[in-house]
Amino acid sequence: MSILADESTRVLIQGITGREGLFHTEQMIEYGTDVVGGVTPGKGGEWVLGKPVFDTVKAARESTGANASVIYVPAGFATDAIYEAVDAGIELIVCITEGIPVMDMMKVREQLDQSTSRLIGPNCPGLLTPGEAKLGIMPGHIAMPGNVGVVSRSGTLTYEVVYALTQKGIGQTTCVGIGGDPVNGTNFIDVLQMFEDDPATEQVVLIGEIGGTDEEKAARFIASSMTKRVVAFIAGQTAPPGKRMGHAGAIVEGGAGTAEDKIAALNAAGVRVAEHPEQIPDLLV
Amino acid sequence: MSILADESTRVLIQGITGREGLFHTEQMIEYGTDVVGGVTPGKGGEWVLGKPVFDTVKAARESTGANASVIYVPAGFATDAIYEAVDAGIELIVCITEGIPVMDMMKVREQLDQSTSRLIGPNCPGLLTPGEAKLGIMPGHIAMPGNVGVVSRSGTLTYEVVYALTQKGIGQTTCVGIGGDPVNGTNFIDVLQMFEDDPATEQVVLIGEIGGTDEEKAARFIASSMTKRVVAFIAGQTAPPGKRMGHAGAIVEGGAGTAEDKIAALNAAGVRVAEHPEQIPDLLV
Amino acid sequence: MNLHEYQSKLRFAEYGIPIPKGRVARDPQEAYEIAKELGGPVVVKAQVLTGGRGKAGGVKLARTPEEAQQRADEILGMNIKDHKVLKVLIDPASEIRAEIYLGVTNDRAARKPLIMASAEGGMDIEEVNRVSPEKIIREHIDPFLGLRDYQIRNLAYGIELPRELWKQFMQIARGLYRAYSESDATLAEINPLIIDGSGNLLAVDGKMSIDDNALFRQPQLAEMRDTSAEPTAETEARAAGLSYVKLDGEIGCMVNGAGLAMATMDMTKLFGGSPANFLDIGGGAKADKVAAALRIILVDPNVKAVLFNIFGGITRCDEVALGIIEALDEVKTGLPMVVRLVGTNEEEGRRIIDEANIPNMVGAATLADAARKAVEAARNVQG
Amino acid sequence: MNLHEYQSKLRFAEYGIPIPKGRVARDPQEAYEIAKELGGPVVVKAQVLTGGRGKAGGVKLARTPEEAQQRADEILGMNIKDHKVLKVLIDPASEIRAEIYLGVTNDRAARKPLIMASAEGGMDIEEVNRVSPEKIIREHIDPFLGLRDYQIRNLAYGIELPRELWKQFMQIARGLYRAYSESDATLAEINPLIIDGSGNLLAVDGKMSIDDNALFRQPQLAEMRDTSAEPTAETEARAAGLSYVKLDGEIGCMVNGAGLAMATMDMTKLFGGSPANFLDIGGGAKADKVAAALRIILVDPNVKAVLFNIFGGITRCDEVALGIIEALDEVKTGLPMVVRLVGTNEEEGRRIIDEANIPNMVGAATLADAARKAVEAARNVQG
Repeated sequence: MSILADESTRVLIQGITGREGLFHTEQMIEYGTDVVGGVTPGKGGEWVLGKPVFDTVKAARESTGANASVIYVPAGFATDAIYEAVDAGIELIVCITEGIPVMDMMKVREQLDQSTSRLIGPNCPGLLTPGEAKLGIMPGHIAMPGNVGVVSRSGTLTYEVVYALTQKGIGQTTCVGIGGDPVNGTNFIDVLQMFEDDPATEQVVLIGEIGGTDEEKAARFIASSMTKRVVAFIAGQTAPPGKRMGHAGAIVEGGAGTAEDKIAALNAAGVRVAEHPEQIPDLLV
Repeated sequence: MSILADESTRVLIQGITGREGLFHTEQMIEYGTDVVGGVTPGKGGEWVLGKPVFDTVKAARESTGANASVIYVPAGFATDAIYEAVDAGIELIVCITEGIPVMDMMKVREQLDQSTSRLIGPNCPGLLTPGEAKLGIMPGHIAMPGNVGVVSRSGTLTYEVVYALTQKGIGQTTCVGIGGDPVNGTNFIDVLQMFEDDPATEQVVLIGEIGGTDEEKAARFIASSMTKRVVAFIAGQTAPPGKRMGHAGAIVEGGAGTAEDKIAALNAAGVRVAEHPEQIPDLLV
Repeated sequence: MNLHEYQSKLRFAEYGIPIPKGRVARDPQEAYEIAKELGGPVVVKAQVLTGGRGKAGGVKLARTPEEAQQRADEILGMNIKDHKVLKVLIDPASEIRAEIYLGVTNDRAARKPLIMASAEGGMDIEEVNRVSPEKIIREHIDPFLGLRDYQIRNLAYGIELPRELWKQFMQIARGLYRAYSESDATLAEINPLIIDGSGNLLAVDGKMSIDDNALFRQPQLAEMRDTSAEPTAETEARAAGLSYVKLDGEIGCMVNGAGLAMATMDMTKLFGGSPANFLDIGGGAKADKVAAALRIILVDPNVKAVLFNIFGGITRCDEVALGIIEALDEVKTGLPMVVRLVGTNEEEGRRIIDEANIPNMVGAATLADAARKAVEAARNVQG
Repeated sequence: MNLHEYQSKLRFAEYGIPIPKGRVARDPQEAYEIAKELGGPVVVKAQVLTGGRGKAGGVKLARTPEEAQQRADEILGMNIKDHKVLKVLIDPASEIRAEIYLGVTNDRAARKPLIMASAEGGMDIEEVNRVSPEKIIREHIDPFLGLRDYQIRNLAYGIELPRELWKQFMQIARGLYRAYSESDATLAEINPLIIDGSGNLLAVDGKMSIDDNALFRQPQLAEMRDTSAEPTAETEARAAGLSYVKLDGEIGCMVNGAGLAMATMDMTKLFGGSPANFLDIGGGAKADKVAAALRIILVDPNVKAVLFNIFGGITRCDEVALGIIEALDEVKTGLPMVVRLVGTNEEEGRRIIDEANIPNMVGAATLADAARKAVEAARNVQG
């Protein structure tokens, strides 16, 4: 069992003929993901890596029955790609692209909330259900099937943690990178709820970092609504204070956002917080 | 019983100090409507017709517990007034103002659909629950309490019909003018459903006119979902064909929109259609 | 408010849509000069605010400047569906390899703008819609997001547009939607959008309708209104804030509210008469507005009787009554008049009419009564 | 990207917000001339991209041009929180009857822009928020609808703004939101917005931060970036597409990904060392980017050891390895280096490093191992 995606997920690649899209599609296929096709406007009818390319997501979905898509298109086109996937009724959209302006994402989010699609990202490594499917850019070989769910705001730090788990023989149900942008499609709480509901997930690892208040909110959620053990790590204890100008940010977020605050909130919720990523396996039972 | 509003409805007037607002507020109060206050930016703290004036709907709602509002502000400010009422959580908003651009109303409608507010209008006479409350500009004395629900796209034609009913001793539960603009807050079907659900309403009068396809849709709804008798009148049998340019309108609406089409659709749904407004009472049992 | 073809196309051009390099002529000589300047064959196109001009002979090909002059002479002054042709557009004639339809309008049922495209554009597009609606590709537009590029690609894909034209098509569709939304249009249509002899897209015909409610914030467009070809009465009515349409009957109608006005017209027909006009004085009409309305009605020589049907809501019967009296002071008429006043301040209104004691004016209690009296009175005048 | 006070205020002025008629001086003489031109007392304000300049003595009143010159001389060249003052703004001094706070920012929790106002503006606004948060009136803005007039009235009402200032306040708030949204800002703040001696509103201080992700479509704002007061390394890093912040420690860190970079820094601390910098080479970094990053790290004289921690996803370990080798060809160094490469193409990456056979470079398998080795190596260099 797993959350979000498994071996039956039929995956479309938006931007399949681009450099990154092509490279990672190959890796996804190699991993065993059921990639059913790709979309690159103007290249419909071509074939890439043995998969059909379509001009539009709508046409691709009609032909392939895709129910998930991974977006590798450049920032300037990424919001359009998200809207296109939503409009075509794709259930799970994973947006790898980084560099989308925050105002654009606020608008995307408003639209998403009225749709039946779920967006992971943007600016995220995607997700990985070990042994079943890889939607995004996480290196597949660092993970192994098991019963720990992983959710993270970071990219490469997620790999570090997953790798550390695997090294110690602790497998994962699903590893989810939700992305580090201020506004994204799916947050900690959404994923924690999915892990709570997933019978195969027995424990959860949460990887946060300084900034924002998502970890604090996650801590409150864990205290109120989770029965499963959660172990966490927060990056940024030695980071210099941000060069924030003006008062608005401080007013909105209060004093929160430091590693100390987040760790305190998590501890208060009964979450054990690791001192460094490689210590996480030791805190799991 | 009635739909939408009754003697317990606490009504706010947006634009209470304007010429039209003042005139009709006085009539509403005279009719017995529970007008609890008004809003005119910059005139908060004043009193008009014995009612307090507020600067904002939010402040007015907090002070008065209003759950409905009637908007009499000019077209250039009307959408802002609607958004303000929605934001303040007003449950029933009646917008009398005419002349709101259709693009603005399309946006209002998108927002409304995500809120818990109901909008009647714009460009409508409002609604009247005889003997209980009058939200808008319908002349009160032409109506009397009874068991017929009236819903209409027209303004003055509604009065004509209600007057004809009253003359024949046929009273009304509630008379609702939904307004004649291409995009409005509440349509025939919404109101028909309310009448169907209202135990006090025994029969319904529907007053339509040429243009659009709302009457055709209402006919389908009546056939599929209504148990109560509906009698209708459609204005515009002698109207000249519109000066529509281009083909887009014809493509979107097909051949529909004429009085003949609408009457045929209603007849097919078992609705008796009057030849003229004053004939309507004869068709009711 | 409708724009002429040439106005619509100039607007489109501002948004980067390619249009033919034509110009408008007001007389045959001007047509000759434009054709000469353009060189090669031209199309002479009547500029009228109505459809069906092609079938009425309002669009003609001319191979030489002389021929253009002659065609312009034939077309100028034509009467197409009651619209007099006062201007012709002289456009260079294009070789047409394919005719595409592309239009944006507001879909009131969906409460969203809708963009539509078809590979089978041209005059028979409505027939295409009837016979094979699947050949018209439709995309609803979120009014907040606007037209997105992927939607344009859905259209291009759906109409099987040759790949090499996608880029041009993207630019044209984006431009068309911007022209539509920034003009507060209710329609912006290119039909046909042709693939021309050089294999490029070209908007050879264009139509725009502007939302009258939005003209207050579109002053540049409001100024484009062409009243020269419109009946004087309609222009006057608009200036007075009235909604007026001339018809062929003999009963002049003055009513408040469009629905009631139509019902009143229907009623005259039901009693064997025929309405001379649609006239809605709107809500809250004051005396001066009523006076203007009466003046406009009485100008029509067909009118044999006048029917006032006022049901007061925002409009107050006393003000309407004062308006009628005032107007009759200025515009003397011996025609029979039937007045029905009901609703807000009706007693006061009736009192004003009664006290004025106008010999050729009678009151009526119901709409049926009023219509019957008006039809009878008109019949007596005619007889 | 943060804008200076004077840049923010000029931007605000473009949106109809009243600002003082001051100008920027780069030397005391210029300050003298501006003050003379303005006449009357002036404020000399350090233009630095950091907060707390007031408490640091970067804002001073001057009654005469001579005094302005002297104050400018004192402030120019000051070091405020590591920012050197290279410009001062000379603004006419205003009589202050009241200080209002007005700011727009994006509230990431609500995923919407948020506008806030308070009657108790000025330097202590954060304290106001802590002690009496109800004194800050907040309105969330729908990103599609934008700031609506009624919301501005809610603010004006909430802060009990005198009625006669509502109209000015409406214009200023509308302008501020437009400046915010049309600039792709993440912050647009007026603090204080004063009621001046003549009873009018005036924006005497202003701050804007621009979303770095949106600079590609804000070329005019991107050009406003002031790199003159910023460490050269940071400017260079940005030009190379790297994210770099100088710190005080001795372990130079090169990492892919911000989270991993912070975790790596935390790790050096945990093993008794201290990071010399934050450096994220981003996703998919190529050899030239890695080389630039290495060059930037080695320029810092405090660096005693370099720690490479690369976990390949989009970034490929082989390309990073090539980058390291290339950079070491250009920038010779005898400093100890610890390299850890894991993830995409890690074997190939390790092979490239091994084959290059660099004497002062060691590999590491885990992050803990890498950090421990780097801290030890740095300690040996220092010893």
